[in-house]
Amino acid sequence: MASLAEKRVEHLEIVENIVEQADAEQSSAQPEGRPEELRLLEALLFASSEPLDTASLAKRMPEGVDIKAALAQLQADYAMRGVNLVRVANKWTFRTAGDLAWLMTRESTETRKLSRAAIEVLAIIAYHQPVTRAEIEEIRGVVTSKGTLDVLLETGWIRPRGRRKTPGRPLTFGTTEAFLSQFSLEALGDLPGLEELKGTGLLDSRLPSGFSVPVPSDDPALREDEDPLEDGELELALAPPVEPEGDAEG
Amino acid sequence: MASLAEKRVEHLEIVENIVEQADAEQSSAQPEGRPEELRLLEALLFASSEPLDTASLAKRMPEGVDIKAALAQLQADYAMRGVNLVRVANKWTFRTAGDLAWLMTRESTETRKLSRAAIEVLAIIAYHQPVTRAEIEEIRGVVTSKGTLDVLLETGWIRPRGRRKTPGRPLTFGTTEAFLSQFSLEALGDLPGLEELKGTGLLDSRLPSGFSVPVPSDDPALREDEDPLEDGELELALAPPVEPEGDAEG
Amino acid sequence: MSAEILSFETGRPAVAEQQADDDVALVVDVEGYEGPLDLLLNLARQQKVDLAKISILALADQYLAFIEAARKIRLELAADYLVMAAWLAFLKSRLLLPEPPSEEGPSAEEMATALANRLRRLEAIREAANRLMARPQLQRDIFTRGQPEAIAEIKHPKFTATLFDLLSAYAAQRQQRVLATVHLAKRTVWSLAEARASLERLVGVAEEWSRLDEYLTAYVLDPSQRATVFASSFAAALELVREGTMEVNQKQAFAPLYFRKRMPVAAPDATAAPETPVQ
Repeated sequence: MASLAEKRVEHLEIVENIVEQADAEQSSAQPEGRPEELRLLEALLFASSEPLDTASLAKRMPEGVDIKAALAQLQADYAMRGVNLVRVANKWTFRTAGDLAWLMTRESTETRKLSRAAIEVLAIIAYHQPVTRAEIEEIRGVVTSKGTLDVLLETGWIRPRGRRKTPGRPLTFGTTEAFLSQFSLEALGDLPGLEELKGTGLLDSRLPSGFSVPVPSDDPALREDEDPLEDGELELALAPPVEPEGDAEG
Repeated sequence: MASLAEKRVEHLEIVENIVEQADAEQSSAQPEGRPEELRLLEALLFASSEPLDTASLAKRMPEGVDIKAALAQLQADYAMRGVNLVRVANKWTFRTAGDLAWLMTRESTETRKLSRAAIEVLAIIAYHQPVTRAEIEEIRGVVTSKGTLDVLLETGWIRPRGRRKTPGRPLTFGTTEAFLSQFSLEALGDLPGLEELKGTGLLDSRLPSGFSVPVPSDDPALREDEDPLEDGELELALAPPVEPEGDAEG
Repeated sequence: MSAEILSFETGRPAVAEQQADDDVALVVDVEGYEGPLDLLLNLARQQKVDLAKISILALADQYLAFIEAARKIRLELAADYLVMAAWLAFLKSRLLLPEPPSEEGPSAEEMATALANRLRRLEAIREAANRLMARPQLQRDIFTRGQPEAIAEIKHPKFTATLFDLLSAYAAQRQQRVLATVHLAKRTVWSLAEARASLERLVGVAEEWSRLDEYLTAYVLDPSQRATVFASSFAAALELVREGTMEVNQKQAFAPLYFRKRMPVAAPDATAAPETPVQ
């Protein structure tokens, strides 16, 4: 694990890149003549606890504002600050800077630690989705206890997304937006080490089915070998109700 | 793996270094060399679920930071932004700028069906305009509730257009352009007359011979028996704003 | 899976430490990794070579030795572990013996490679899991706005009504009103009740046979009402006859209709208000 000092250096490097990019795009970014749209964006994003996508931002902003450029500028403005503008699950939100975690411990609510089994199952779902319980067990070489999946469902980070078109029609699992949000991932492609895993072919866990696609995807659109869940099945599988963000920590 | 306590110490050291540096450079507080304590304050205030007073900020911040000066600096930094640092009851918190309150509202339209009574009154106003409330009641044979007219005024499809030159000088009502556009009428004269209504079966063909349907006109010019509304009366007639909910139906 | 789960976090036959304890075999899986594949992976790590180059033969020996050690101290093993042991013993024998010429199914080499791949895959996913969990996490390392400001919702009602609604409401309203007015203002129909009340008054004075139509024409001023008056009166007359307060007489069809008061047997209550419902 990287030390905190290293992390901070990393953070600064990222920040410098962002700032350079933004400066290149908008050479005349003087603080006084700060465009009003930045104030508006700031206010909207700051006020909300939920990440907002560009479409809903555009809906609230005056006509004709280049939302993407304004977001890039705002991201640069805040890159050096204690609060950063980040993109998670393709939505924008302000969050405290990652290197200040030590300062924020008191804000931290009771965090439940996931068991190693749960972490492993979560990783398998994230990297191999859509994936069935049998496939998870094939990778781990052990039966997954019901409790492990329940705990993960309760976090709101995974969801049953369909049924595999194989005998027994087992549920397929995938990750949610809350998962991306929890781990500050813009998209599933940003999963750490995904490229290496793809390279080794180790992602191809699928039992021979003729449909194997060795790239994880949380695209809600079902794959060819997936059937939709029936009405009401989702509620059953997901109960109890999960808060969209917030208390879903590990 | 380092314990949390160790982490915290490590961090404090890093931070102290940074703070020392910042102190050394403090005289020249250019945006790049922004003192670390401002980042810390920013993050704390952003994430806190309630406004914080200087004492509790001081408790969380590294030793030796001049909290008041830092807060003043931060307040200045944010003064022009969409989010301001404000002091409420001696506690500090971020709030969206007061002039952006409009941004913090979401306007939505909700579709509502007009009550039967309202449609009847509307139809009578359309055919018999300019018409007073008493005349509407005469035609309908029932007292019209205030709420019904209020709802119709809220639709923007009717308007008070003058006052009848009779004792009590009652308001006369007529339809608006919005009425025409709602019902896809090019002109009010396109409303079907007696024969057409009979032809469509809406009117019984065996009605007594004296029965007539007026030829409607929404000519804004006042009739002989109408006085103009006085200045400001229009607003009065339209006020008070009608609560969207509830008893506004006749 | 059975309740007895072994901990193979170290992969060592940590059994030695357990020997001092009584025979009840239980090593709880503290860290949550479990199962024979996990044990194999931990044993493989002891070979300190790339998993791709691991000696499956050596690994099988290690595993079997571990199981043997566990059995010696009567450590209760979950069935999974024994199944794996049996499979590894089989694989080992296949690897040691020369391949039979026409073997169906995978060769021993292929089976060994498949096992090595499974181990690599498990190791890779664990590495990925570690990297995932090392990322700054929400509400643990990084935080969202603590006091989100609610967005106030202003609802604008949008009213709906169609031209059909409008016209049908208007037509129904006007029509209903017009018909109601007609009813109240001028009645063109002489109701049975009215006819009966009139007849009863007439019968009171008509002790002799009298022509019904004489009275009626005298009574009714508006000739347009003749028909309805006559019809209602006739119906009312029949009713009074049935009740026994009146007699009627007619010589032949279309001849004048005569009536008179019926001589009372008992005292009929001729003044009773008509109760018959109208029409």
